[in-house]
Amino acid sequence: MHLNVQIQQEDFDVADEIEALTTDEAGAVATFTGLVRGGDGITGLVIEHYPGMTEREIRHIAEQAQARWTLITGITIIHRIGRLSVGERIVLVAVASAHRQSAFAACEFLMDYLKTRAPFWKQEARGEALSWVEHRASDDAAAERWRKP
Amino acid sequence: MHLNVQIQQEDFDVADEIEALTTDEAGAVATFTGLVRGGDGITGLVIEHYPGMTEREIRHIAEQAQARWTLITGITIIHRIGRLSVGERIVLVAVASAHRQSAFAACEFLMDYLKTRAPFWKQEARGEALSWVEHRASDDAAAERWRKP
Amino acid sequence: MNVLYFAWVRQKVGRSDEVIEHGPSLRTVGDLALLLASRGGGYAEAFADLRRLRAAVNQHHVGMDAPLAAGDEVAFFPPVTGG
Amino acid sequence: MNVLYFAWVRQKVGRSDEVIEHGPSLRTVGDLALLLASRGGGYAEAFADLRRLRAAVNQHHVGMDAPLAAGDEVAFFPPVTGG
Repeated sequence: MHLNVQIQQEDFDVADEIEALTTDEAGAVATFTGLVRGGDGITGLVIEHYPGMTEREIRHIAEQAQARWTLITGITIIHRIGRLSVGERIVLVAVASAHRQSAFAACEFLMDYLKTRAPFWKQEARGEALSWVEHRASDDAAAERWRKP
Repeated sequence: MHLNVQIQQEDFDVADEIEALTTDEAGAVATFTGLVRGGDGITGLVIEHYPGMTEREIRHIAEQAQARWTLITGITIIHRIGRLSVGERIVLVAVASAHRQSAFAACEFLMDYLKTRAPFWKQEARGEALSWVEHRASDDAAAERWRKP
Repeated sequence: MNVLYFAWVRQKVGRSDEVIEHGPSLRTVGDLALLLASRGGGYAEAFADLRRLRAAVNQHHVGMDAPLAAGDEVAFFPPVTGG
Repeated sequence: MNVLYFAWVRQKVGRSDEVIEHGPSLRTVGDLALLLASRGGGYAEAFADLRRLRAAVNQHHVGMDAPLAAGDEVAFFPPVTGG
């Protein structure tokens, strides 16, 4: 299986990533793009991570997805770090599969686990003021439902 | 809400479509891209549709999604028609929303309904030979689960 | 009424559309399907098993028991296979 | 052991990493956290409530009861907020 994990400051192009991911066996590609959302005075985000552990955790999560949905032919996960403005892309999860159900399910699974396992931390910027984003219990609940048989 | 429905022969660019769809209120974009899958001697597809009814049905499906997931800020649905080769894009469903759960759910809902309600018909091409694709009962079952309360 | 055919229904009847006059014997979509089947040839083949067919009236999915009126646009086609 | 701090833990302790010698009193991650809390100042603040903290040993998520050994890479951080 094609697996591409990248932690980077640079932006990415979703179309290019889908292109790189797909083969003739892929009938379906599901993607998720996370964006810096405005509102509440927010002007941007600052994201830090734990180099080394981040890549390791994400690869581990991707291997779990592959074991669970064997029709998957490729996974790309890109997470940006550093300072991002409102409207900028933060994260991309793209899953190619033979059929759509597994592409959707794995994409959602990967996002839920990324939110609860991958060592990233966000600060919200309101002009010069920075404040740490609190972990959301709803994200734990979202990840937890994949444990059910 | 931004709603863009297109039936066309021409290809599309997923990154451009996501760009056009997103606003500062969107924190999440889920997309589904359907591709012509190879294997079993297949060299391509020929897709026909019912002009007028197709657009009407797709708009109706999109309105249902919007009523169901009120956090949705935009929906783009593009379906290609005519002759397509293995590896080419067939369909794009893109949903922008404030949060990821509604983006994922609506994207999957739209694909399930597109498969069972939108008047498109596919022929598989194996070189010069064409054969009609049979409707799959599993697609009906996938659409049916959204009726549950 | 304007009657449209799609996919293999179109191929079997050998045309994509035709005009059929509405009359008292054509109360429902099913009545029209039976009339078309009675023409024999490709029509009989296309309309042999109505469970394999789907219909729309004025671009809305309907069952075979849906009523017909003069001026309706009626379409017959196989179950859809898009997406 | 190499000890790493991230996010507000790093800010409160005022550094991103330091070397702490492993010894018999540091049986678990929780023992190390208590040692750090006992330093007072920003350390005491960061390690005041261990339920707010998460830890990793050698880049794997662990609980506070995870054992420590010489040469381990130990990290303390808040619950993650990526994605």
